[in-house]
Amino acid sequence: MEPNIKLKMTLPRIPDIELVAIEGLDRMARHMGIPEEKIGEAHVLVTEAVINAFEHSGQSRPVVRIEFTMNQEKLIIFVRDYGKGFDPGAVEQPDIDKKLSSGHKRGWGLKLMETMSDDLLIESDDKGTRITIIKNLK
Amino acid sequence: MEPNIKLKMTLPRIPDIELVAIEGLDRMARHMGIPEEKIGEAHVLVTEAVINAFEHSGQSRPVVRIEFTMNQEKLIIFVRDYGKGFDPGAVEQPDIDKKLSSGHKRGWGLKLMETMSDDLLIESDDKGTRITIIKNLK
Amino acid sequence: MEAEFALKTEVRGDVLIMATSGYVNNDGGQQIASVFEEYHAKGFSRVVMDMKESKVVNSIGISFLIEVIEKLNDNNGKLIFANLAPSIEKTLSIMGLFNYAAKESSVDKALAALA
Amino acid sequence: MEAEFALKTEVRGDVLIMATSGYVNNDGGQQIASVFEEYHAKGFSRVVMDMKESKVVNSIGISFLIEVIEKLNDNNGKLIFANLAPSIEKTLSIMGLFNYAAKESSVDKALAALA
Ligand SMILES: Nc1ncnc2c1ncn2[C@@H]1O[C@H](COP(=O)(O)OP(=O)(O)O)[C@@H](O)[C@H]1O
Ligand SMILES: Nc1ncnc2c1ncn2[C@@H]1O[C@H](COP(=O)(O)OP(=O)(O)O)[C@@H](O)[C@H]1O
Repeated sequence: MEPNIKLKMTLPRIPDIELVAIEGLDRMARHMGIPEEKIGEAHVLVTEAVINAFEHSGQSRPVVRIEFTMNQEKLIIFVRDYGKGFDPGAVEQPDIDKKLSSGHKRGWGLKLMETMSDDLLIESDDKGTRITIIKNLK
Repeated sequence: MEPNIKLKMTLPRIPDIELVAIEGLDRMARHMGIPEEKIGEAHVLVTEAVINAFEHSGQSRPVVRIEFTMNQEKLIIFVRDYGKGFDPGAVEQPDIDKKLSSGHKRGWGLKLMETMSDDLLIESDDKGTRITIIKNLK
Repeated sequence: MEAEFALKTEVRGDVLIMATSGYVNNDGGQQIASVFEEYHAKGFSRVVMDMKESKVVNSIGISFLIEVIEKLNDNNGKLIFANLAPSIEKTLSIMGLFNYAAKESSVDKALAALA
Repeated sequence: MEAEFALKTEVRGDVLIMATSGYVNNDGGQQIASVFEEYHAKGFSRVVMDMKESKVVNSIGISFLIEVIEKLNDNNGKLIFANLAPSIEKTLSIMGLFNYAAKESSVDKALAALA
């Protein structure tokens, strides 16, 4: 069996930098022959995790680390910021009916990550947040 | 003045992975408003350095580290492998007249890097090779 | 690699067709909302969102579509998505947008559904 | 992002036009050399390399063009590059390829130069 392949990046905060992580993921996935449908879902996981890490972390000169570990069966995405952290349990579940009449339309990232992943672990404290996402590829 | 921005990657050995580094460089350069012509030349520097690091390093499970540091004036590209190293002084200068009648058409990477960069430093020993490339962007 | 966001608009009868290309990010979502607003103010209330040339979206960009749906709901309007990539369709579905908007596999089918 | 390498060929009179798209890497260079070889064996000795759709090359890919030039030299053939991106032009220039091959800003101009 092909062993794990691994790609690590430390990203600067510039517009659309999450697309660089996606490009790396795409090359790995194509090399491993992963179905397009799984790759598309992994895009969502990466995009939402990286955007959150930059946007909510409250670092003055933010960097975000991302690591992909992939084999034929599984993709593990690890995203880390060095920001202020948060309590995932305290985040309200978004609901389209309420959003329609609310001024706050956002708040979908965590829900998308939870639904599209096979496992999601959030570790967060005042030193920052680490998100580990498992996505089955079969 | 806009401070330095920095992007780091640790790349796995898969086909065309150098294009992921180029994608990162492109996003940084576009954000900083770097002229297309300079970006194109930086592509060559990245491509040749990454290919060499994978191809000649002789590692059984090779990884290559690359770091970009960019401001309005300058790009610094740092590429590191953990391979067997080489003696840059012992590398023969390629010459098109000789290549035409030779069976060995390759051997252009270092010359391209030297010519397109503003400064190039190679440190190499039996623990691997580090190449530091400076490219002026003005 | 996904391209920069761009938006093209076309009017067919009383239907507004907005066709995205590239990454639907925050800016992209804002553009969609403000172009829609312009036409909505002129009375358009039937909209086709053609996303054929977009392969990547983010939830911030898509949240602007909730604004579009809200305004259409206020005057019996209708939004139909067309040409959705599977992962975008899944994103919109998780967000519950198909409770308030339809989807079709092509712009022609979307136009037929509105006719 | 640069696309995968692809090669299209076209024959105009006794001129072979090869048009690349995407990243000219090792595989790409090999494809160019072997398609050229096929036509060369049939007697083609005038070649236009249209590189309009390639923005990135590497030195391994390009080194296969030295092979093409060598074979053309052997029977008074001629190679003209067309539509080179500035950084590719610089790469070929550093390698000294323009001592043995010409360049033009379009395929039409290259064909005119061969006529
Ligand atoms: N990396 C993070 N650091 C700090 N807070 C976070 C992080 N990720 C998410 N959060 C918190 O969780 C909330 C919900 O995030 P999410 O569901 O992605 O929606 P949105 O980003 O649109 O608010 C955010 O508003 C933020 O308060
Ligand atoms: N990172 C490296 N590790 C070990 N050897 C290297 C490295 N980079 C270059 N070399 C040596 O220098 C030679 C010349 O490299 P280069 O000019 O790029 O041409 P090519 O890669 O086509 O041989 C290589 O053949 C190799 O022996």
